Amino acid sequence: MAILVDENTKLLIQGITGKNASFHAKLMKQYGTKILAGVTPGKRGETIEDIPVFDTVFDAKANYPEINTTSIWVPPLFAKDAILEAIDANIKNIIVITERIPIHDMLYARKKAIEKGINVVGGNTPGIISPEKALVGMLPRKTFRKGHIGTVARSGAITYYLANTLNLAGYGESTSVGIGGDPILGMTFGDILKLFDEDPDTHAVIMAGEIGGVYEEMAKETIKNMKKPVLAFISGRYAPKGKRMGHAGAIVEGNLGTAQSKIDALREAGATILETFSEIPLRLKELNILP
Amino acid sequence: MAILVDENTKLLIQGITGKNASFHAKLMKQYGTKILAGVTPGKRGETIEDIPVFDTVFDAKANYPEINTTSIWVPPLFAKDAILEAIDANIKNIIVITERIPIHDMLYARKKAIEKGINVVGGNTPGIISPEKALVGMLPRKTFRKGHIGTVARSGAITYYLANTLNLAGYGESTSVGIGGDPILGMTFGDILKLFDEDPDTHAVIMAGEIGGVYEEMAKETIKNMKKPVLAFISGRYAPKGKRMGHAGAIVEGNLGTAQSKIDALREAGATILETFSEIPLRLKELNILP
Amino acid sequence: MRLYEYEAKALFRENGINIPESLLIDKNVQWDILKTHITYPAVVKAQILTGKRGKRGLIKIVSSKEETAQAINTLMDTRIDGMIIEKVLIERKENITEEYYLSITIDRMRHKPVIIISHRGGMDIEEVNKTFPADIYKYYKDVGEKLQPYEARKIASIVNTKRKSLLNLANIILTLYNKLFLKFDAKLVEINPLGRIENHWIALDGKIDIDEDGFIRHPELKEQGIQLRHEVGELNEREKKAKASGIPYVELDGNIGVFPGGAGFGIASIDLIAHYGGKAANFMDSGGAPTQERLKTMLGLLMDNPNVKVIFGARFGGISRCDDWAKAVCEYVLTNHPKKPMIMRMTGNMEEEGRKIFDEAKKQHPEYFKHIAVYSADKPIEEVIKEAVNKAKEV
Amino acid sequence: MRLYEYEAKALFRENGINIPESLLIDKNVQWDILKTHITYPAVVKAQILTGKRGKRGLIKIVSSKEETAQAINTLMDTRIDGMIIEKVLIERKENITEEYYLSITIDRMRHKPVIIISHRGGMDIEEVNKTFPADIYKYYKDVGEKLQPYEARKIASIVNTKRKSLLNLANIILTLYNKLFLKFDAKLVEINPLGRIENHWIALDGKIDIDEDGFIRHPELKEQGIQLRHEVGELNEREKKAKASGIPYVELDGNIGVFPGGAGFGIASIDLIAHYGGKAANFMDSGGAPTQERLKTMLGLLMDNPNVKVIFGARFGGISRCDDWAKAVCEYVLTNHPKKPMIMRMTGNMEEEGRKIFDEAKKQHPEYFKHIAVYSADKPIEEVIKEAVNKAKEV
Repeated sequence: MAILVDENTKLLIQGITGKNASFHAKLMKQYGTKILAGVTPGKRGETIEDIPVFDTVFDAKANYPEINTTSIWVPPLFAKDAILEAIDANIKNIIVITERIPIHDMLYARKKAIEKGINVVGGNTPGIISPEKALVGMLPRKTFRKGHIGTVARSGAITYYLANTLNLAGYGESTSVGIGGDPILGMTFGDILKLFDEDPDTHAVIMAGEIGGVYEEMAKETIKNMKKPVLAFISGRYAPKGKRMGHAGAIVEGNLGTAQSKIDALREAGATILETFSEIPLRLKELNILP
Repeated sequence: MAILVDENTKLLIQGITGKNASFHAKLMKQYGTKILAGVTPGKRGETIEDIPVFDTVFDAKANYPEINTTSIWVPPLFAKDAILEAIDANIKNIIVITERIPIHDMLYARKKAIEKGINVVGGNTPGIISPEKALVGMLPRKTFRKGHIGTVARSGAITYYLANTLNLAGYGESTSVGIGGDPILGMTFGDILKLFDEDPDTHAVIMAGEIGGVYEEMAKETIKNMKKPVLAFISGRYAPKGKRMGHAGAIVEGNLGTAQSKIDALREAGATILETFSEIPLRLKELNILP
Repeated sequence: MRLYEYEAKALFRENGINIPESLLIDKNVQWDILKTHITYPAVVKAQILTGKRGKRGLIKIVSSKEETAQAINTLMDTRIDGMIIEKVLIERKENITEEYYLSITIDRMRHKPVIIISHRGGMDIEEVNKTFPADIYKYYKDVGEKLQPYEARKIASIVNTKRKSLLNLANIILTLYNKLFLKFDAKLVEINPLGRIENHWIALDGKIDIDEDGFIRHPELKEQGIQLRHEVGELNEREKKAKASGIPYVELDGNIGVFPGGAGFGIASIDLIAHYGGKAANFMDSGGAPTQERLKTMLGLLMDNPNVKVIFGARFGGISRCDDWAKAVCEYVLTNHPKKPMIMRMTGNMEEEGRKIFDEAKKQHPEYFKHIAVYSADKPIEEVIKEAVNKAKEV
Repeated sequence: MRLYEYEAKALFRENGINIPESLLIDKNVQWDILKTHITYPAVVKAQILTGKRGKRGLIKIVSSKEETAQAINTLMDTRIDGMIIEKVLIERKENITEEYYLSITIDRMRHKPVIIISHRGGMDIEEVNKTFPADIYKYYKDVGEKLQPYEARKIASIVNTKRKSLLNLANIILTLYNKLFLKFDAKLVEINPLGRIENHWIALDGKIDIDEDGFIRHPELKEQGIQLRHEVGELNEREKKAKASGIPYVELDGNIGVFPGGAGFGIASIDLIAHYGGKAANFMDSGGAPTQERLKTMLGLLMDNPNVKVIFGARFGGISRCDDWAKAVCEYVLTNHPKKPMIMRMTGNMEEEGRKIFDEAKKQHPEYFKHIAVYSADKPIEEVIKEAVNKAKEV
């Protein structure tokens, strides 16, 4: 088992004719991800890496009804529309690579997704990998190795360093999820942690957050109720101070958003707080999680 | 029993400070309708016929939580907002006296009402009366007499003539409902007929429609499934011909909307077709419905 | 209220939808303009709110200044369905590859907007609907939401197999829905034919029907010279007077003047008069709670109509009160001393007060009320109608 | 991106919200204008993107031309939080009956817009939130829907007990939500204080924060002279250069130059350097898939910074490929022959190709690569950081 993507993933690529999308389509395919179709409006009939291109998600789905996952690579001002199209076509997992999607757009898209019970990951996610099963996105495939640690991080590079650190110590990943770096995300830490908690192949979860936003703090209740141990790495303790959203932000969010508020919340929830990558194997062993 | 309004009706009047609303507030009160409050934004603290006036429906409901019905008398371009306010305050029956509400506005308001399971009657309804129980709207109270015939009509005056005709022959009404004369309505014939079919005090129903629109034809399936007899009066057989909604109208609605299409549909559903008011008592007797 | 083709097309152009190069001509045309401004062949189209202009010879193809002038002369000032052609539109004739049909209207059964599209556009779309129903695609849209670009692409891709023009067609659908249909309270927006020229699309005709009840909130339409209008054919003097007063009034070919309450009973009373062997002279609607001025104008229209022999009147007081009605009728009678018999009935809200007003006026001037009967609730409405029908046969 | 007070107020005025009579002054002011155009007493307000201007003496009340000139002289060109005051706003001082607080922002936990209102407006609203939390009312609104007028009236009526100004206040709330917050991709719209003068309301201050990622779709803002801006304090030469190239770059007080991949690891590496006893000299973000030009500019910034003794670099190739990165670094080295030690690590997508590029360049010019180490996945990242920290101590 794994979460979100696995050997049963049948992938669509929205925006497939773009430079990054077509390059990573090739890498994903090489990894073994089953890519059935791509979409770029007006490019029906073309192929990219032998993948057929359609005008609309509906066309693609009509031709490949087994599509159950899509990845979105369109420019930021078109991302909302692409997500809505995938939701309307009832694709259960939507992985949004596009970065810098306007906040109001993403709020609307995530609302529609939740109404229909659809998983949206991102925007600005490097993707998701379940090693030896499927890779969706642009994570460096060689970095990840099959195993029993679930990881979830906001930053792409940190997702890679976590895997790299785990692998050097003999561990591997059940699934590594980049939840994305945009200010408003589809699934948040709590949503992913719940999936890991239910996944029999995952024995422990490492989450990596950073200053800004409230998604780390929001995971508190989920972690309290989890059966599996959670290790948390929060970066930004020494970062230059960010700006706040005026008085309104303070009224709505209080003092959330700092590295300390995140560390406090996660520690209180029972997570093991990490200060470095290199201590991860030690902490896992303390928790009796072996490779 | 009765439908929609009865002795348990606790009424709010939206737009109470208007000329017609305040005049009919007095008449309704004289009839015995329990009017708890009125709303006109900016007029909080005033009274009309000893009825307290509030700024918002929420204020009124906070002070009189037992309000279960509202009537709307505001100008047409404010009607949508007034209906939405009543829906948001969860008032179960909304009777819209206002006429000439823009079509797009009414489509939106009725959708929101249906989503929340709220009854909207009108726009452009003369109101609803359950004789000796309650009157909401501006129907002439003396015209109606308690009895066992339910009536539902698009035109105000025809509602009155139906009652007048019934009463002269010794019959009376369980409830008389004006569904309204606007092109888009909240509840349609079918909705009201269902309520009458479930009302033990109603022995037969008279519906009065007219050329234009499709609400008479839409009642066909309901009538087929009813336990109680339905008599139907359709006017407009000799009326000047109306215009159609272009080709699009023909594609969507086919030949619906004429007096003949309505008469055919209702006859096929099993309704007794009336040509005059004066034959009503004869037809009722043929159906074994006695006063 | 329907817009003229040239008005609809101006809205299209403003919103980025292609229309043919054109010239709008009215009576004050400088003929010189025809020489300099027109590319031939061209199409001369009567601007009139009626359908099937092609079949009725109201659209003419011309290829010279002389033919254009002749076409304009033939069309201008012609009466069609009681309307007069006051303007013609001259357009460059486009070389169309294909003709599509595209419209947005409201499905009153589903209570939803519907976008209708077909690659079989042109004059006979209703025929296509019967013979090739599968070639007409309908997309239903939830109320209160803008059309999303992906929906427009979906609709466009279903009918359009020429992939390069997909995005252009989708943009037209999006514009029509969000910037015209939703924005302007439209009941109908239609382009038929929507022409394709290679990868471009062009609106060769345009129909827009605005909800009269929403018109007032669109000052931008008024700024473009589009006035609130009620669709009517050619009007006689009385109909014009009624229109000026905002009274729905249509003359029919009978002799019983109908002075009813609302529109609903107005329509029913025409049927009932027919049922009892008579013929109504008009349809009329007082509207809810009419002013006394309005009621007097309504009565005056019937008195002025020489075909009217008898007046049948009915007031069932609801929102419109009997006392107001009685006051208006009495004042009219006392001022104008009408000779035509008036068979009427009055009951409902404020009936007693109304009755008193009649009694008072009659007591003062019984001579003016000799031909006037005002029955009450105890006389069934159909008895009153029968009496009017019989009286009309006598006169 | 925050707007200046005068920019926010111009948007208010355009949308029918009252603001005080005012005059915007910049360095080129003609002093004569102060005599003719100002009603005294007046308020002179520094236009600068920082809070608590009142407490910091950046708002001055004046009652004569002389005082005004003096206030302008004091404020203009002053440096605050690293920013320079380049404009001041002179406003008529209004006689306010009451001060309210009104704002709209996004609740990132509920993922919904929230309207916040209080009758206790003024400078200390955060204090009010702590001491009188019941006096701050929050109205959550569903995403994707316009605020309906009744909702605005509900919000207004909850805080406002003076009934005559209810509709005016509701209109301001409606305008703020539908015509500013929703329309312009705002993250924050705030009026504090919102003054009441009898039955009228007036915006005495205005804060608008636009989502940078949505800014491009609002050409109307650009037409008003509002430029895309990133909030930064006073910049040194290198920071200015970074800003001009669109590179997020902030200098810190350490000596280890950080040349990272994305922002996330950039932040983490500052922490890790601190953890191992070093101090980072900067924060920097390459962005996803940076161009080689951008990478070379980034390296140049660190080389130019005299505080930087050692460079710590890391590339974990994802969307950003190792080969592109290697090419950029090698070209920079071959062109500029940098002397500072570079302790780096490269792994991920296209690592082999990247490795070849380094090997090739080093083979050709080993002399330029003497101080440069490029480790791979087999050396943990923290070992690389430790090495950089130790190297910095040596230098």
